[in-house]
Amino acid sequence: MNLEKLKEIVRTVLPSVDVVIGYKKGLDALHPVPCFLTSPDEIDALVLNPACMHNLAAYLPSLKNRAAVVVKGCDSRTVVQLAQEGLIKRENVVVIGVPCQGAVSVRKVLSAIDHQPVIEASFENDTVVIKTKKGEARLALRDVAPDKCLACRYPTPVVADHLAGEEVEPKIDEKTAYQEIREFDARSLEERRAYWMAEFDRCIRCYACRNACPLCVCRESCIAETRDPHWMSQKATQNEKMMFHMIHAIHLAGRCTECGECERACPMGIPVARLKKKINMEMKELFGYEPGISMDDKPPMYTFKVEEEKIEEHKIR
Amino acid sequence: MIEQEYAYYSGCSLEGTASSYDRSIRLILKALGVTLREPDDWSCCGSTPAHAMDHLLAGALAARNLAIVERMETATLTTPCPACLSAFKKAHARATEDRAFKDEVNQLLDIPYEGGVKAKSTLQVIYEDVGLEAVASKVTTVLPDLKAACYYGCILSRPPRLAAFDDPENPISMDRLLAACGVEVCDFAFKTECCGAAFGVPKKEMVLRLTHKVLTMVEDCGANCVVVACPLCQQNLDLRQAQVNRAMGSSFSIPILYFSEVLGLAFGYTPEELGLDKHIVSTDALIRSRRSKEAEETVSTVKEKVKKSAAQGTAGKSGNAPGPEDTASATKEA
Amino acid sequence: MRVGVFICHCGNNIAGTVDVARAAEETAKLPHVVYSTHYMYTCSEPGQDEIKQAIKRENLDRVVVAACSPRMHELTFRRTVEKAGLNRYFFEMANIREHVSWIGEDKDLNTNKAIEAVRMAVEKVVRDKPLYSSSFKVNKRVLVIGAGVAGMQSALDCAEGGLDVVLVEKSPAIGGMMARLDKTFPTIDCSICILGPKMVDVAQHEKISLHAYSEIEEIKGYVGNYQVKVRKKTPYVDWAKCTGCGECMEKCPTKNAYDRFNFGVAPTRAINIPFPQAIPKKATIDAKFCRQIQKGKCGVCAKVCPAKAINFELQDQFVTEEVGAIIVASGYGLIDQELLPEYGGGRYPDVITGIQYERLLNASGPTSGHILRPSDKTEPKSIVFVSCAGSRDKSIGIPYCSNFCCMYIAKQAILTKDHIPDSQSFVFYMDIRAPGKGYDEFTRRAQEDYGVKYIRGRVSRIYPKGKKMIVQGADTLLGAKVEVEADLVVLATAATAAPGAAALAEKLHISYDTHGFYVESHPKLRPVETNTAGVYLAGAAQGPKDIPSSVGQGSAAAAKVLALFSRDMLESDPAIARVNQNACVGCLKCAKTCPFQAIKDEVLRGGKVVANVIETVCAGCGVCTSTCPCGAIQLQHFTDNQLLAEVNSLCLS
Amino acid sequence: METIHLTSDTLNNFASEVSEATGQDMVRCYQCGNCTAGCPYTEFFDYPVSQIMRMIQTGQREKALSSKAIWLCATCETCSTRCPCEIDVADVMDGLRNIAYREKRFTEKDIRTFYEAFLTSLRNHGRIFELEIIARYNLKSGHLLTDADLGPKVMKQLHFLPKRIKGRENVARIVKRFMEKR
Amino acid sequence: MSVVEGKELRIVGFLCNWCSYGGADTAGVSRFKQPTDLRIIRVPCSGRVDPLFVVKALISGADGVLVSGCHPRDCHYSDGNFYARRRLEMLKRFLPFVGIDARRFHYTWVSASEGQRWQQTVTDFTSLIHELGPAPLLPQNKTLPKEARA
Repeated sequence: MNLEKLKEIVRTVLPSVDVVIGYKKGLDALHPVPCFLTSPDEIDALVLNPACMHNLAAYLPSLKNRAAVVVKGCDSRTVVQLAQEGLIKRENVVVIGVPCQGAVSVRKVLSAIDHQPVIEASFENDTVVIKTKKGEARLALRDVAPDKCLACRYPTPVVADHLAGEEVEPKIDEKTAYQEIREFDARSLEERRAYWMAEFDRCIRCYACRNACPLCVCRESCIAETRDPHWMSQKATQNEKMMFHMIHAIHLAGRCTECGECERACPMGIPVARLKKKINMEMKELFGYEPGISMDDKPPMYTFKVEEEKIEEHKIR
Repeated sequence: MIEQEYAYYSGCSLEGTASSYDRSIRLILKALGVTLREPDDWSCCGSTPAHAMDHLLAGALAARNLAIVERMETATLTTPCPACLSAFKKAHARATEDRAFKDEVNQLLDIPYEGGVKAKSTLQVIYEDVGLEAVASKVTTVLPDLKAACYYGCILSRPPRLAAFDDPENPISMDRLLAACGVEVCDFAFKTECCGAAFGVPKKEMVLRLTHKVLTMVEDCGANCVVVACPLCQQNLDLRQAQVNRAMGSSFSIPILYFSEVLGLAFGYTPEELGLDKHIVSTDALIRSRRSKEAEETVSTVKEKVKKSAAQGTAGKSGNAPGPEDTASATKEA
Repeated sequence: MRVGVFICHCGNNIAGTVDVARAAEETAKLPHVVYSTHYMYTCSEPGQDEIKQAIKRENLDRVVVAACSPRMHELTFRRTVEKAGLNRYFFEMANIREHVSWIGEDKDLNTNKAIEAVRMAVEKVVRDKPLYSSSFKVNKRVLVIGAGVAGMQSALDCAEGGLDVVLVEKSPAIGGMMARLDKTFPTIDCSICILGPKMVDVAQHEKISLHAYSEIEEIKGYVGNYQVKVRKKTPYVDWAKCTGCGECMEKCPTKNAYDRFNFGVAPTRAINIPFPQAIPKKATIDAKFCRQIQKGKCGVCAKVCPAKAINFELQDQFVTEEVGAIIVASGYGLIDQELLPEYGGGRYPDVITGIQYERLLNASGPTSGHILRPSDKTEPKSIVFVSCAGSRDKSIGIPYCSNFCCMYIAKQAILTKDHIPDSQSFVFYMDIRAPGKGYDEFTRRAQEDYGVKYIRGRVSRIYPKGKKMIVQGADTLLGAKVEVEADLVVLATAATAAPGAAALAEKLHISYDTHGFYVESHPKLRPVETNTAGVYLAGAAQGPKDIPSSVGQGSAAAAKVLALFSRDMLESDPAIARVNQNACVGCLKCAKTCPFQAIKDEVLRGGKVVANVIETVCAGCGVCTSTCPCGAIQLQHFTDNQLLAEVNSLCLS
Repeated sequence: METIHLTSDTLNNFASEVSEATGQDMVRCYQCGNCTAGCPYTEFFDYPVSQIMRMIQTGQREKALSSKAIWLCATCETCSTRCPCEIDVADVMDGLRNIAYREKRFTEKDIRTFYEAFLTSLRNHGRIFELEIIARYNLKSGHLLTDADLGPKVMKQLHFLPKRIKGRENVARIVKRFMEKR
Repeated sequence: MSVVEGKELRIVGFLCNWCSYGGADTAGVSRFKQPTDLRIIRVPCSGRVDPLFVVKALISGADGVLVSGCHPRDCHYSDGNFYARRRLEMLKRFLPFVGIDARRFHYTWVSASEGQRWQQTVTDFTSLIHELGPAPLLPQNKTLPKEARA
């Protein structure tokens, strides 16, 4: 991540677009917020640091005109996926990629400093420095990185018209990327069931996960809320909570780019991203498909092969 | 592809009447670069009498050997004897398809059989794993006088479900192997007709009639020898040929060779090395005019020559018709 | 809402194992249900009247009939409710016969199951929307695939009925199998003599356009409006110029080409006209055997052709035909002798198939009607016919009976005696199947008047001995093994689906059974229809058939098409996908997955992009509905809400 | 000839007993006679194979188990190979023989004697020893001269001393355990 | 009234109209006896079966769900079952992740002529579901957790 390089790039692209989507300072250095800049004198407000978590690509589908967007490796997959599904036009988007060493999870930081109010936060190459009344805490990025970063295989954006920084080599391979899923699969059916029942039970149906999801394009038409079709009631029962999460997961089958926004947005800290990751693992296994990697892929649920190499007829026993 | 090593189960007959089968097999496989490892302390497979008496007993007797082989870490078991082969295949199939049967069998055994042994006839190994080219490349000698009827016997390729080798009605593996050695092969209709060997002792009258039928067909198809892959067939057709003649008033004098012996001759081994002297109906006349093929001569040209000599027809035939002394010797012994 | 429920006894078919009275009683208590009754035969006229009256009397606005399968009577009852003034889609059927009374033995469980079936139907029916079918124009041209006797019959009947017919035949000449036969049972009249005139009619009828030596490449569209792409295979001869003089055939130096028409009884030339009466009488080059095409040197035919018709550069050509209906008469095939190794598997020249023997008997065949055995061209004196050569043989995957073998064997045996008076024929059979008119008498004549020896038993093995073929069989009536020394053996090889039958079915979207024969819409009541509207079946493509039944089906299929075309407009099925433009987010995943490209994007005023369904093209599969994430596109009559209601009625209660 | 009374018992019991023993489905047989036609032994049988199959279908237990045919069948597999109904007929014959064995119905004494001689040799040495078998057979069967005419050269072939294997007790144990089981 | 207590379990089937529903009819016409548990929902094509219907049924208390369509290549709508195959396979692999026994959901292909195959399918699947027993119920109408109310 290189802020100066970024500003430089933004300066050059700004004239050719209606808006540039980037990050600016929020209430503190730990909470940068998205900003939409349209004139050069806003450029200096730009920030870029491991706390820049938002997936800015999420704004693209709702934008009519030409925009430039700042994306980390994970976010860049969203751009590709959206374009793949025709939800945005690639040519309408200028992609400014920022290679990423891994972000910070505010939740992890706060628990590390047991929820002291943050006075000041700064970033040195691989540590976060937090000032609180109690004094200064130095946290290794690795320890406060969100789970998705620990399993990140695309630290460098997969598409970028401009790159703000040096390419970053992925630290892990495909196998380890899905390690946690495999481990979870290894548990007994009862354990898995108990786990999710407990998690879903905490769901308050606030839909934050859905709203944060850059690929949930239904917005007000989401079948979790419509009456026609009437898939579920608004009751906060276990049934309906589970049903909602199944809908979200299955609608993202072969589409989720694992940006982790759903999980970050969840006020109850439910690991909802795992559901999608499991399906992604199967998609890779079944169709060798990974969402948001190549512009000319076809999402596997919207196509087929007459002979499916990996799908065998199931026996009842 | 060729598997370097096999567990080799010769079977009881190859220690007795069929010793030349055993000898020739070992020689040619050595020449073809295949290692045979004899399972330690193998026992009789049980053969017909066992399964006639009881499937469980048959299963156990065969499985004892399979269990031994299983512990040899050689993927495949090969045996020259179709009777042993089918005993093994039957036992293996039953044990793998029917859990209860497997348990019952293992209750009879000292070392249990887990069900991991693949069995192939040695003919199949040579035909499929080693291959025709490899065989052809080893040929050093031409056998212009042979007009072979390939006799596969009843259970080498049947029932197809179990044997899973060659064609159940018109097998061709031996025909092809011999052709690869430049030997002329006749179209023989009784390739898989049963000769009754299993009843050689208790039901002589029956067996002699069946054997006579087979030998008659051999002459009808213009062959001057029978090439077999089964010790019981050989025993029956060779040892009992004189008995057949006596019982049916015929005067056959048809040498009965093992395919491995023919390959051995083509590879340049002497009749003595191969144990041809053990045959009852003499093979001398057949192989008298065999000659080593000149270095530059390729197998294909050999085939052409053979064809030509065939075209000359009767001349060639009368040339190697059994001389009177052969018949005499055969009958004298009888 | 006021739902009426009508539970049918179907005589004892339902009432036997379902307590219909209790069912009526229980279902009366269901929400929305204001009237519930049971009736002996609801589909009968009085049964339907009962429904109509009840609709008036109880002023019902929805109707549920619990009876047989909707595949059987849905249409019947839709008409009924329509006559009573309701929208025909305000009706649902609960299948309590095929899916309940006929498969379950426990009356309590059946009754409960029936009640739940009704409950589901009620939940669905109250969510039914009124649907109105729009009508569309019919293209009154018909495509007939296959110009065998069945296909020709269809083509002629349709043409006589005033329709334009497109007739597509795979091989260079029309006539199919029947053109190869010598005589026909049980009348022994000459096959080509009765077929020839039909062939000429087909060729000359101004309403029939024939594509010989052509195959179906692709089929698009729907009933009333099909677009069919036809591949005209290149004969390497310009048929416009070819006069069929046969000069080329005379001079062609390749004398060992395989003769498809004669099933290889004798070789033919690389360029040939299949048979004297061939229609069209044009020459075709078999590229596999042509020296010019294979080795690039020869071209004799081109030199000798007086019409200069030979053109080695000629490529396949494609034409697209627009038709409103399709009759499939693609015929049958025969198994290869290779499947019968115990009979020599084709290695013995004097073991031949029934159809090959027809060619030996046939005056225009390679032996000009003299029975000469292939090996040495001598007249056989002892001939053995083997029936069920591959038929009724599970071990090679053909468990069925080939239908016509018993009869043609009897015929061939009789003809053999006529050709060679001092010959003796034997027939090995398992059962003599002669159910047709005059058929059994015919097989008796073979035995009584022509001395054909019938032996009840299967043949196990055939092998050569000297000049003879030894047929090793059994006489099970005798309980003995029998052997016959034959000069010639004729195998009644099993009939199979025509080669490529499955591929064609997939182009037509019609079903085929495990053996590749096409599946009719109802085995008894809709024998020539398929489940695809506008596609009909004729002849042996549906299953082995003899000539009379094939011709019968040919006419039947034609009648169906004529009936279909008797109207200028067809009613479209309104149960198709409909888009809720407010909910649609314009991702167009539906358009990507629609098997019929029936969905296009539409830009609304204000620039919003939404999906738009082309009514006539939509076939109503509903893939779009299960694809759409926001449920904005709904398959009418099978909407999410309707299926959810059914699920809920089963699971939530 | 006696009248056979067909009852569901006679019709089913024996068939299911044989199915039990062999895993073959008797109902499949439609009596085409292919097995009889192909069998090299039909000429020596008292009943052709297809009729044995019919006996099973119609519950003629006595007749089937006391037939010579089940003993004369050499399991050459011709019938099994060609059966259009995919019945392993040879296995059925084997099954009948097994039942007959258990019930000590030996219609073909000599064959039984030969089998026993074979098994004895097997039990004694772990492998078989052709000459011994012939010797034993001749003694037991009383056909003292069987194969005496084979001549010296053959006799030489029929091989000197039996090869006794180390594990022969262990083979004997198999046979012993089996005898206890049955 | 719902499942006959103790005797039946709740099995929901989604059958395509052209093949499997016809196959079930064929089985009926041939009087092939079957267990009575199965309730059949008729859909035009297996491609119409949104995986979420299966989920909905399983969450709402179905003990087993069976989806059956035309054999691949034999779809009345040419491609419907190809989509179904992918989506249902995805679902079958996903279900156990959230603790639902994948054996409770089976999808297969049965043509209109395969009455016997249909009987076999229903019989086997029903007996399997009876072996697995009633599906574990979800805790109903849970009150919201504290922190949510706060």
